Amino acid sequence: MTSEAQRPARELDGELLGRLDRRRPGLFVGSLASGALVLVFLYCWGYQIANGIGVTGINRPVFWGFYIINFVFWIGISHAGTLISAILRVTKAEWRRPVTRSAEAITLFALAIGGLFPLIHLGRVTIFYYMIPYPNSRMLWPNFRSPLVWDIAAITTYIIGSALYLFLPLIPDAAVMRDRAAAGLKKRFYAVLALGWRGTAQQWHSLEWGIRILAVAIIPVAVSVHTIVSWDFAMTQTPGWKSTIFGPYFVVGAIFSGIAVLMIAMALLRRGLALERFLTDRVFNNLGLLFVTMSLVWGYFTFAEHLTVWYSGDLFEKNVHHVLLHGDFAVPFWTMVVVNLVIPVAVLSFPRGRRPLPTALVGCGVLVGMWLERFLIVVPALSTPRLAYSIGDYMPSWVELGIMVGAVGVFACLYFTFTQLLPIVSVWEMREGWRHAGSGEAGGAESDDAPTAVATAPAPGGGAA
Amino acid sequence: MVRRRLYPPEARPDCRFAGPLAGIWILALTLVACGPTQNLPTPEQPIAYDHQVHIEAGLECVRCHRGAEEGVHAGMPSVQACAGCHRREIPDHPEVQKVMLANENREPILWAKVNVIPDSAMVHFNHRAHARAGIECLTCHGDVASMTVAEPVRNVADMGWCVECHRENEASDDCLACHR
Amino acid sequence: MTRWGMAIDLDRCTGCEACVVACAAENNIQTVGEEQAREGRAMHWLRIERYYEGEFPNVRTRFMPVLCQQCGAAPCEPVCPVYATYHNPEGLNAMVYSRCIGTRFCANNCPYTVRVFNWFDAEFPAPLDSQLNPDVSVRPGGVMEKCTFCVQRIQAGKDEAAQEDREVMDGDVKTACQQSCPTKAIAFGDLEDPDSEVSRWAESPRAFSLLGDLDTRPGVVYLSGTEWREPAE
Amino acid sequence: MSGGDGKRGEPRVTIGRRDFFKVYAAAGVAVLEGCRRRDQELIESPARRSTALPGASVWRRSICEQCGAGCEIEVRTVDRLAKKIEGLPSGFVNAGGVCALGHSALQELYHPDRVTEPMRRGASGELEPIPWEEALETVAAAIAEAPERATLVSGSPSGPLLGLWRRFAAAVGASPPIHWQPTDAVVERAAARLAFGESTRPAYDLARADYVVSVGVPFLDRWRSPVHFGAAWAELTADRRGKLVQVEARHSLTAANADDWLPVRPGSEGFFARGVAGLLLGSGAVGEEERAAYEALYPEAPPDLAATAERCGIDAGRIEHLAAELARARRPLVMVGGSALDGENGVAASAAALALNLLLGAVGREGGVFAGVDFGFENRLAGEAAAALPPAALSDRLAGEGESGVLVVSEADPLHGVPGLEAAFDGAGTVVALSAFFDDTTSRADLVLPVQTDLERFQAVEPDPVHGVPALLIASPVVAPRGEARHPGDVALALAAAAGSALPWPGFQEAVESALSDAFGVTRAADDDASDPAALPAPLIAGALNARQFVRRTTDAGGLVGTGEMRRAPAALASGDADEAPGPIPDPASLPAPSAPAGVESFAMIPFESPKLGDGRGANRPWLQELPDPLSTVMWGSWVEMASTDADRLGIHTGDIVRLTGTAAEIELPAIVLPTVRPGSVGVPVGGGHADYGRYARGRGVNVNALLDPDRRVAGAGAFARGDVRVRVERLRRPRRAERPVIYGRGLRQAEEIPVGWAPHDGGKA
Repeated sequence: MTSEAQRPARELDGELLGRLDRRRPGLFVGSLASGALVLVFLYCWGYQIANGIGVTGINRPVFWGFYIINFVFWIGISHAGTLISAILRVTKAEWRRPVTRSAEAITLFALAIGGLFPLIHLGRVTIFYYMIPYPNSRMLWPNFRSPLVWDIAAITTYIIGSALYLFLPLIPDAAVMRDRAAAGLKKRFYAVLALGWRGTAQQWHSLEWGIRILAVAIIPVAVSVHTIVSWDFAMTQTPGWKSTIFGPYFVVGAIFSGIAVLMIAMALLRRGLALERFLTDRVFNNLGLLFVTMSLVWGYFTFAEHLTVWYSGDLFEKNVHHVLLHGDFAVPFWTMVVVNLVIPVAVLSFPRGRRPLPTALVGCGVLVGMWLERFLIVVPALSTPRLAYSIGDYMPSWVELGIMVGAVGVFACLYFTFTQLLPIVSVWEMREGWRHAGSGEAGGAESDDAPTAVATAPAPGGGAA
Repeated sequence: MVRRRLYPPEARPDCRFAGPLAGIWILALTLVACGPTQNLPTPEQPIAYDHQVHIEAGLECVRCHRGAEEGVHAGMPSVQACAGCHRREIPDHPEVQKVMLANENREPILWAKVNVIPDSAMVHFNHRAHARAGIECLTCHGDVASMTVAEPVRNVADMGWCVECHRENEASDDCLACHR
Repeated sequence: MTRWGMAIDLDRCTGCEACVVACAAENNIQTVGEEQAREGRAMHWLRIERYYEGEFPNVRTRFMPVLCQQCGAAPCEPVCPVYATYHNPEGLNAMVYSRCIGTRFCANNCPYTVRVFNWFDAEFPAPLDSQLNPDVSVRPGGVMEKCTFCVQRIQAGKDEAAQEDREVMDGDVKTACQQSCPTKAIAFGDLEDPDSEVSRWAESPRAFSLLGDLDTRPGVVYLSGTEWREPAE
Repeated sequence: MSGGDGKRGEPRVTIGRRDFFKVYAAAGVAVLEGCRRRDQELIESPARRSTALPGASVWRRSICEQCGAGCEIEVRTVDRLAKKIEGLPSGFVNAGGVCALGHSALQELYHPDRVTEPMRRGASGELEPIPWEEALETVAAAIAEAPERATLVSGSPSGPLLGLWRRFAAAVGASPPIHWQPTDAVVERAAARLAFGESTRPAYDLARADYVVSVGVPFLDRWRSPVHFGAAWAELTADRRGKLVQVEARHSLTAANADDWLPVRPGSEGFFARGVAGLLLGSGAVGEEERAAYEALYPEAPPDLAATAERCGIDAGRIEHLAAELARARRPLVMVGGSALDGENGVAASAAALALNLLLGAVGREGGVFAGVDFGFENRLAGEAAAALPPAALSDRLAGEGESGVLVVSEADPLHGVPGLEAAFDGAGTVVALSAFFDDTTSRADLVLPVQTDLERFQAVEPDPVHGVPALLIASPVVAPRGEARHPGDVALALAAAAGSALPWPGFQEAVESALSDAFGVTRAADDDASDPAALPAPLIAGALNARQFVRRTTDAGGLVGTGEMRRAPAALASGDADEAPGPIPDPASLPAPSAPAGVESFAMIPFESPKLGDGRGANRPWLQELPDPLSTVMWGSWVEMASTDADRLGIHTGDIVRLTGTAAEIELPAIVLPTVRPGSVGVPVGGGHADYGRYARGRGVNVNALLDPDRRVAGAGAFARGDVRVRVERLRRPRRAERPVIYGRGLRQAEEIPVGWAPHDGGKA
């Protein structure tokens, strides 16, 4: 350990980057597979645009289907990164170091895809821009009272925020890559990203301030985003939707699914990049505890929601409630309860259950469960309108399924590309971490050892000069 | 001071892309400026009809476009009507010949619309309502009297223009007034 | 100011559905065909809901024509992101096809499920298209639509009145459904005008609003001598 | 309309052009805006002058000939195209109303699969277009070859047209034409002859009665005029003034709207009527002469209550109650028609029901039953020619010396109505079809002559006298005919000419005009005796000058209509002379019960006309196909209605495919389980399952008529018996996705729920 603490920074960088560069067959296969799925995605969407939205399974009265479900689902996923890593940064959790970058990447890409679904969902996507407030020859604004317009605002903000939040900590690493890359297009690319980073004290100073400000600022944004998404439903008068609990309920659900993704990502990173020293069992243990807590909170909200409905005795609410609990949707409903509440509690309550593999598996289950939750929010409420005459049902078409699966591919594709181009683990933060580990101080005030970092890491640029 | 600390002299951010970006931006803005109202095409007509000549001959617009004041559509004169006059007036003129021929074969003449509101706009324009309000033909159609072949002078599909005019004249600016 | 409204006397309605066809004929409503209809995508702007009470042989049958209620406080309006549906000065719950981008949010938020959606472009194989009403746009795919209270007739009525330089009178505007009803179970007119037929019907002790407790303040009034009970559990 | 009012969200939030450059956010988007597509549209200079302004609506009077009711309509035309049909507020039958079928005449007119040119079946067996002259020559030759073996069928509801065909038949020496009309129309006349001694369809003054017992009459579904009777029903039940009791095996739309529904066993309607008569006679509420008049018809004693209840399968108490209310009512009325008449004992059954009116003194009384006086114009065109034959005569003739005889079918589809005739058709020689569509018969024909639809033709219609007021309606064409389609009347005259026995008129219109002028002559001569049935009722023609002016005036005025005062009781009863008075009527009870297929549990099948498709004529219109049936809410296709109890026993759920096996054939169709079906019976709509009839009807649904045996007749009225069919019902399978019934009200499992919130109406003020 101590020996490592003395090794020059560049070696550490080299070692880590080396691990990142190592071409893994799995990665290659993954890229191929995801690429194929991207094609599926594009084909299905193109087919839908060419033939009309009718190629989906939605109908009257179920006007919203898989697209909206996936929209909510992906936005939920996006909370894996920015929000959590922000919390971790603010709380200066040491083990965040290897995780943050990938988490933030997940956020950005999940958001991009989530934000795409409402467009896919449109009947006339060719004029989607009517929703954007811009001066036009029709002299019309969009309707700012519509939750959908709020969505646009919120998600755009969140995307920009997350992009910055991903980008800032990336600058020093981009610089490192720039310096390692041979002259040419690649170097120029990294050069642009690095924004002329030289690693001076001032730069470190402002970088960290930037990160810190963003970290604090992004948390309310993240919370607001999913609240507003929930308002797409809660602001209506549709039985099963209009509910004051939806805001917090959605945020909790989002964080819940976010952690699930994080769990999986961490388990993979730990194996893939042999980061046992950072992602220790203790980390998993803590995160597992957080996970099971969220599971319980989610369970509490679910219970509260259905109890109030059942207790109210409101006729139409109870119709929806009925099809959920013992009607056509009983199976998915109880499945959701099992994978979201029963299993996590059962597994994560025991220390042995909070080890990487089980937590990751539970995470997968929770992802399914949370998808089901969104399904159970959207479809039953719509298929049970007030006038019993119009009761309907819903079966997705192959186009919807294709786009849903394809979206996963698009995500994977983006993610793989990212890992190919840039270090998926924040090199400089790792280096910092090593230093802390070496000097035995667990996560001391970073403003103090930023200079040290700079001192012991002579700007490579200088070496080149 | 702050600036210097952020960007020490040896470290300048690359601004190589600023130029092109600015260029695209300006281009975009100019395009916006000359939005949809510019360069309206003058369509090919099957017969080289000359408005100016007919007006100078003392014909009123409504003589041929009967619906312009009373009807919803201005409409086009029947081939029969054209032939009616031209049996006396320059019947041998090559263009007139086309009309006479169409009249003999009892087939309609298909003109190309000059002032087009695309179907996609789903606008139901009502001529007589505007005539009632005392809107001159030339407000929308330009001074056809001085045109040989009728050509568009305004983009009648420019909603903003309609709305402004409606506002100035305190006509209804309810969407349903036109869109149905 | 005008507030267009309709009154429907359920005691006179036989459920013959002449109004439904009249509506389709007047408003260029596309017929979607067997497959689409099976998907639940039939596009009637006006439907006759049929309900049974009791068991054989003492079954009571109820018919209720349900169309856009032209709510005074319409849930569909605030949720549209582009103002494709909004409340017009004459109390109509307007639907602007050319503005609609097809989020279908309005339809979700309609308690009466009366909004229908063009899942595909309309097809009128020639020469069926000769019948299309020139005063009504043929809606493209991806656009929401619903009963308009025959707004084209309202506009025509106002245009006619203006041409004759007079006010629109009660009875000038008749909706297609009202016109064709064999039993004259539908009245249409200005609810603000106390003397109009529809206002007089609306004063009836039999008058009620569909799902009235939602306070959507419908512009459609139903008249029924017998109470429509809340659904059994 | 000022900016602030965002309350109900008028899009007032707008921006002026000035701000245009201030904001640059959406430059790229606005560029899209810039290159908006400009479609190159065309505008036409019409070839001919027209008085109407371009795009202006022109309303034209016309008559709806979709059924025989004679609704007067106005057709909105724009630039010479028909756009919309609306009822004429002054229409004497419809008073402004139009039914679903009537509206859809437009889709018949503009149907993409119309026949627009004459066609002949070539060597290839395919129909190939030929010129009119050739077609006419061929037909004329075929007829002239063996006129006595030629068979004519006319399905047109228009009296004058039928008259012309009769004249034509006489002229060419063929046997009288067969009038292809609904079974109950034929049976009603026969029954009226038995009960009232005059074979006119009874006319009912529903609106002014106060207690109406309708024995099987589906007058709100279709029947004679749903529009007229709908309005009358509304008047009857307005403010709970009168009461309607529906005595019908099936829960029809009429039963659904009735105040009381007595689901008697199918085929027992006549017995029911006798039973009620018994109760009335026993109640002592019946006057002496009524009693006498009735017993002249039914010497033997009516069945007692128990027997009636047993045979009709309903609670005796309800029958008693009904009789009591009848006796108490001030203006009771008994109507009969529809399914009650379709059985083999139909005539006897409906006679028994009609006779009840004698007992109640409802004949010729306001709010009672009248003789359906018709205008007698059919006979004016027919001249001396013999009367038309009833439908059943068709199968007799075909079965008889059918070989090589030419068969001319005008505006009728016998093969859809009675598929059993298929074989007989093969026996017949050349089959000539005058039709606007390739319906089942036409597609089987060797020669097809395209005819004009209602709106394209000169119309002269003697409407079904639904309220006993004589009328002749005349209208000129609304739009130009499509393709080479011709008026069937003109075709008849052209055929006659081609066959060398020309009739005195060049065309149908001329025929009508000259016949009218004769009519005036006649009535001027014999103004005094109005009893002459052939004579025009004098008041109708007061002030008419000459035929041409008359036609011009009436075509503008929509026709020529009598007044309510012209209603009259059946002549025989009015004159009251004994020898005119009808003799004893066979008691419905004495007729044999319907036969059942051996050895299986069998159901009584009730074929009914659904309000939308009628007898099948409506099946080719997308509007009607996509119209949900008011009760089962099924669109696009046929179904079989089953009682919940039966369905449970047979394990059948709504949507399951079931097989109905009759004596003649079997059909498969989806089941709809309803709480309103009489256990032991099933209802199936007619009008589906066309072999052809345009893209919207072809192979859509099932033709239930296939189960009917062409040899079964309604006794005493040459009509095919449709009722009293016994079938076996068995469940086949859960439906595949593609064969699931298209049910509109998909919440029907919650059918009993009526989720309607109550709230005092606030006048919808926003």
